[in-house]
Amino acid sequence: MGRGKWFQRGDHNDARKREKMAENLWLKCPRCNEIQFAKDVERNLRTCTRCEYHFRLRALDRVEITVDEGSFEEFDANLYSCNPLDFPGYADKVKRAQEETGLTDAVLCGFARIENFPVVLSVADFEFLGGSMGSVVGEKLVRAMERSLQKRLPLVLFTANGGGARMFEGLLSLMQMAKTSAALARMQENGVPFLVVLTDPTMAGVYASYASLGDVILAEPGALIGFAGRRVGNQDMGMKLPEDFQTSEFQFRCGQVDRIVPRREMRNTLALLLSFFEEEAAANAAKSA
Amino acid sequence: MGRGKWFQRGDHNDARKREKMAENLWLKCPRCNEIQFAKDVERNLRTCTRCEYHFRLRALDRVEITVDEGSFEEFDANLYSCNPLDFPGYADKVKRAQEETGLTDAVLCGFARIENFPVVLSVADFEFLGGSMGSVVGEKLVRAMERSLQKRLPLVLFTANGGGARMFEGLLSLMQMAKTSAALARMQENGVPFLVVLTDPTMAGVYASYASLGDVILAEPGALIGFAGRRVGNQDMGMKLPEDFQTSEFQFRCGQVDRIVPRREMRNTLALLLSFFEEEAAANAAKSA
Amino acid sequence: MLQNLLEFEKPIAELDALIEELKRTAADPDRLAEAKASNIDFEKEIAGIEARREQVMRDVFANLTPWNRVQMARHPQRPYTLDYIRLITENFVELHGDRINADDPAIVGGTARFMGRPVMVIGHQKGRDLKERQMRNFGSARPAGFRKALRLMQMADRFKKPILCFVDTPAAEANLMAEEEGISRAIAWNLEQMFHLRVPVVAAVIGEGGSGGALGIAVGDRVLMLEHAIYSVIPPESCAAILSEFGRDRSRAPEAAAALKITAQHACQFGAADEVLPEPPGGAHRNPAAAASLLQTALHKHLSELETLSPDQLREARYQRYRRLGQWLDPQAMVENASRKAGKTKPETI
Amino acid sequence: MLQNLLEFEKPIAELDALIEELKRTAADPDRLAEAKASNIDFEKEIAGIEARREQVMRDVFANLTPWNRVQMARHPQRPYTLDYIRLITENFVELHGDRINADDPAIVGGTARFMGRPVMVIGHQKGRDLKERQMRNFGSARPAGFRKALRLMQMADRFKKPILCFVDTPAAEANLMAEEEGISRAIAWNLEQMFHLRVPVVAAVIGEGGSGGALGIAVGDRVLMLEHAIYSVIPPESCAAILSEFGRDRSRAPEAAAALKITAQHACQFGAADEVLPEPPGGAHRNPAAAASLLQTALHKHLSELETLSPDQLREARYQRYRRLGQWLDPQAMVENASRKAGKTKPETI
Ligand SMILES: [Zn+2]
Ligand SMILES: [Zn+2]
Repeated sequence: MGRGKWFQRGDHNDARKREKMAENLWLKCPRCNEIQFAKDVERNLRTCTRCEYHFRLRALDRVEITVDEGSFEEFDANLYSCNPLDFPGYADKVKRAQEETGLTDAVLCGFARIENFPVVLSVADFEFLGGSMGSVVGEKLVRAMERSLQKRLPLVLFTANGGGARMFEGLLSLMQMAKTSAALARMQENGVPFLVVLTDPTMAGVYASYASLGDVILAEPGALIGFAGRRVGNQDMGMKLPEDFQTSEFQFRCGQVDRIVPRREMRNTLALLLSFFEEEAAANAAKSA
Repeated sequence: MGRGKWFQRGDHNDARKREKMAENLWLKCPRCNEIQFAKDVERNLRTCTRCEYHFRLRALDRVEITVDEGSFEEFDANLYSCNPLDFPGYADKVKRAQEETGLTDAVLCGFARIENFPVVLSVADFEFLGGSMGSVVGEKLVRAMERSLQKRLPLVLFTANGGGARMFEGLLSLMQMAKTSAALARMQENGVPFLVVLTDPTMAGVYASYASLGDVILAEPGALIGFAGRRVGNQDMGMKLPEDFQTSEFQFRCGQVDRIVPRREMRNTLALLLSFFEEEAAANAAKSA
Repeated sequence: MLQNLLEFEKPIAELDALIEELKRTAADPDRLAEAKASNIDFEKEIAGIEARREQVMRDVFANLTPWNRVQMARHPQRPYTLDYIRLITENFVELHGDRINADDPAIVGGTARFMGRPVMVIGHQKGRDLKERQMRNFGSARPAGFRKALRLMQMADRFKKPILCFVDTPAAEANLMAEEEGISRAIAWNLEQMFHLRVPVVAAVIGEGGSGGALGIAVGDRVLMLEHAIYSVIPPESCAAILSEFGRDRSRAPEAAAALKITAQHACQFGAADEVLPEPPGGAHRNPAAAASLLQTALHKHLSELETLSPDQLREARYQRYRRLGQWLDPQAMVENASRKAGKTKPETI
Repeated sequence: MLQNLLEFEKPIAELDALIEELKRTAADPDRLAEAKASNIDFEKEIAGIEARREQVMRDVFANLTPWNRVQMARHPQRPYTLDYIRLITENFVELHGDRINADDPAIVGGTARFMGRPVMVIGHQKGRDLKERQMRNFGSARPAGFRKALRLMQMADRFKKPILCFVDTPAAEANLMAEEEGISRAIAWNLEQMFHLRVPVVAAVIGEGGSGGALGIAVGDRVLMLEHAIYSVIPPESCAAILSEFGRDRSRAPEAAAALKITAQHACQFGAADEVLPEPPGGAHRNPAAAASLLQTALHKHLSELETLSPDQLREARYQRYRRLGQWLDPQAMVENASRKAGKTKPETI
């Protein structure tokens, strides 16, 4: 899993390597070392056919395995980063990420249905600059939240934001933490549900804002979830850390996660939860739609 | 201090012994062992002249050192316990406590002023059945809370409820925890301040209800404060306990207490806090009164 | 066959064993023929013993002492919260964690459907075997448990879903760690916050209603008690150990249990509970499905009543429900009442 | 004399030393007579050096690099939260504890009077000497600190008192214990809950505005920055250590500081802050009383403005203040805007 190395991977455009691997027929599980057909792994929702290790999912693949077929209608696809700090190298990084992922930025938002429950869906893609949150991600999330609020539809959000706040946009990225929290405060006040699924990895500014604010917080097994990576911050990480430090299981143990849900059960779990949150209005809307 | 022995003392009508001691000219400090004139201790607000050990205070003495002279107007003095469970020995205990303390039950409530701030004041007396909360205490506290709410006056409450809920009244005592919390919920909702001073001892059902619900919680130094006495409950207390277990200092360390305030500073500290909570209305009322 | 029988259940168990033996015999064609030859009518025999069993059961349960009630409430085979949730709700998704620093397995909770409506269910959970019992700390909740419960209640409140609480705990945890994590404040905070809830809350004491640990999730608009559940300010053992009346002797807990008046019937008399739900003959553990069914019916009835009230009405009624608890004498009020004579006579005590 | 001088402060300090020396000499009658005999005019000499000192100071502070700003913000002699509280409020009563399990000395708070009004004051607190620094964890708050801060804010909210926050932290604590106690959730929860507050909140970054640890108590209706305070998404050292642009080398933090645009002026440009408060010449630490005075004036001005708003207006404005933060391109909106021509031109980015 390379715990604690996620940032480096994102930074090095591991995506490129990944794509090369994807062309490959074979895949080696980093946990159990089983070498297996890449196609079999794909068919298994990108989990190891032997040990159920959860490989990362690209945003569109996540959408596909989560929502009712053909129900996803993306919105706000056309927002672009603009390098507000003139940060060295940032423009190039964005351009390369766009080319390599086919995405405009790190998050997709849209309307969708899950087991016929209408929702607003937001899915991040780690391959786009570690799924980190800059102005575009923040704005897209807030627009999604505002649509949730306006239509009183639950927001279902998959994190996968490795780097947390996107440091290339400096303070503007930090402010997205407050901005998204503001929109969530409105949802909370108006009783519109927010379901979070923490996926590998979820760190720092993202985990310390909207990702921790779900009414319900689910997590995929074995995901890296935490506040500060070992090289970020100046804390002394020399102390003895538990085996499972900064994993889904650790966060569950510490009371931060409602359930750890294997990928193959995620859709069903979400549907059960959505049946709790369903409002008469929404239910009727669903029937008449 | 006899930590953990408070209940036994209360149960044994330590009050009688205490009164005998009070007749005595000399007093020995249980902490520093200094033998001193009882009068000197009285003059020192019943704290040791050498080490500032805080002796327990009778309710009326507490009122006297806390409020502006002559400002205390007691209300609801005439409620009496009625042994609703026919609990063996309870009626006698109450009668004896009434004779020995001159009180009708374990708590005094009334209007008062502290440094000219009008308040509702509630003071418990440990000598009355360990200051424990039965129906009368619960009812008197709730009436005090309702008066606070109605007049928008801060409620200042000194605990000294050794035994927590008064077991001789069984479930009715337990229900006083909910009843007082209900009244406090109304005060909270309406922004009427509740200041608690934890005094020796504050335990169990009292600490697990209103005593923990102060907007501000002060504590006298060295008071016994905790959930379960060592002989109450079936927990294993065999483990190594910290030196200061279940003291004011322990509870402060654990984030449960805002400040530890020596007796001689209490009045001033309360006044400073009351100046924060003062409302225009109350301020005007104070001026015109 | 039931395990872990209480002493007073044994006569019943012996008859149960006899009936079973006879039925097994009757099912064997050879033995049946034999019996017929000897003119023995199995059916009649069995019916006779079953009638006797009914009688014994009635006698036993008509004469339970308060201490027997304690034993029943703590019966190791008694259905627990998760049993009831499984039997009377659908779509249960257990939710975990207090969002502070822990998940406490001594309290469980989650979203579910109950008789067609979404509800939040919360309850103490004891363990069935030794390992689970330890894991669940015997149903004694730590601060994290009370915080989780409140988090879930407030979530239900936000989304306007009613709350069902199942109460079954010997007491709140009281060790050093519980104290360090603010057990008193955690309970107190729940008590206060539950009065803010704008949705119906129905609590059912299904086993042990142990003091503040029970009350911490049991501030309900209605509080129901299963027939053999108890509700007490202090465990009878501790009461006996403390009071000179009982020689400060834990083993005199049965006397303390009687003095404390901890039965469901008493809880109703004191106004702490609203209804006693009769259990299946011999107790809930002899027929969990029937117990669940009657609990379901009662919960549905009370919820349905409460659902007709507005949030403000609910909260006002909840306040008044607790406001009037307690019994005392007020001589002055009595005098005033007497002198008013024709006036409305409002008793000071309930 | 000031201790712990920064490199670029040394020329000023040398002139300060010279001035002091000359003044001391001038105060000695013998030396003064001597000087007069040699026709040396001490007053003129001192005035000349003081003028030079002013010039050097102006030059130095006009040319501070971003890294120098970081150094200024972290200056060990800079006034801290409790200094400002002492200097600009009355009746301060520090309140402690998160009512969960700890009191975090890295965040202080309490009730006070500010310019005649009751306020809740809250701030990060660094330590002055080594012992206090350790006790206060260098101003890096743990979860209990954020929880205490929120508890006090919600208390202020309940009693309709405004809130003043002083921000001065390198970052939130990030060790194992912080993680176990839910540091991320603690910060996130504060961010969300601060948007519910119905009272004015003014935050002043007085030193280091370190990332989420700063923001966790800094969701204000107004955010002020002292001239030499900084506000950054990540410590420059960490940024340098992570990015290949800086060779993954912590020692290249000055370059990262420049790239991150962490100064007070930038914070205003980005809309994250509303006003830069010029510090006394040479920085707040050279004249804490003057720094406190200007902070007091600014806080009072902003509070007074906010006090004219209703709770709903406040919350709406607070929402909008954060809602518009961020910069991006929206080609579609640009096209639509262009085609609308005469329509109201509302830029998508601020
Ligand atoms: Zn594997
Ligand atoms: Zn002494």
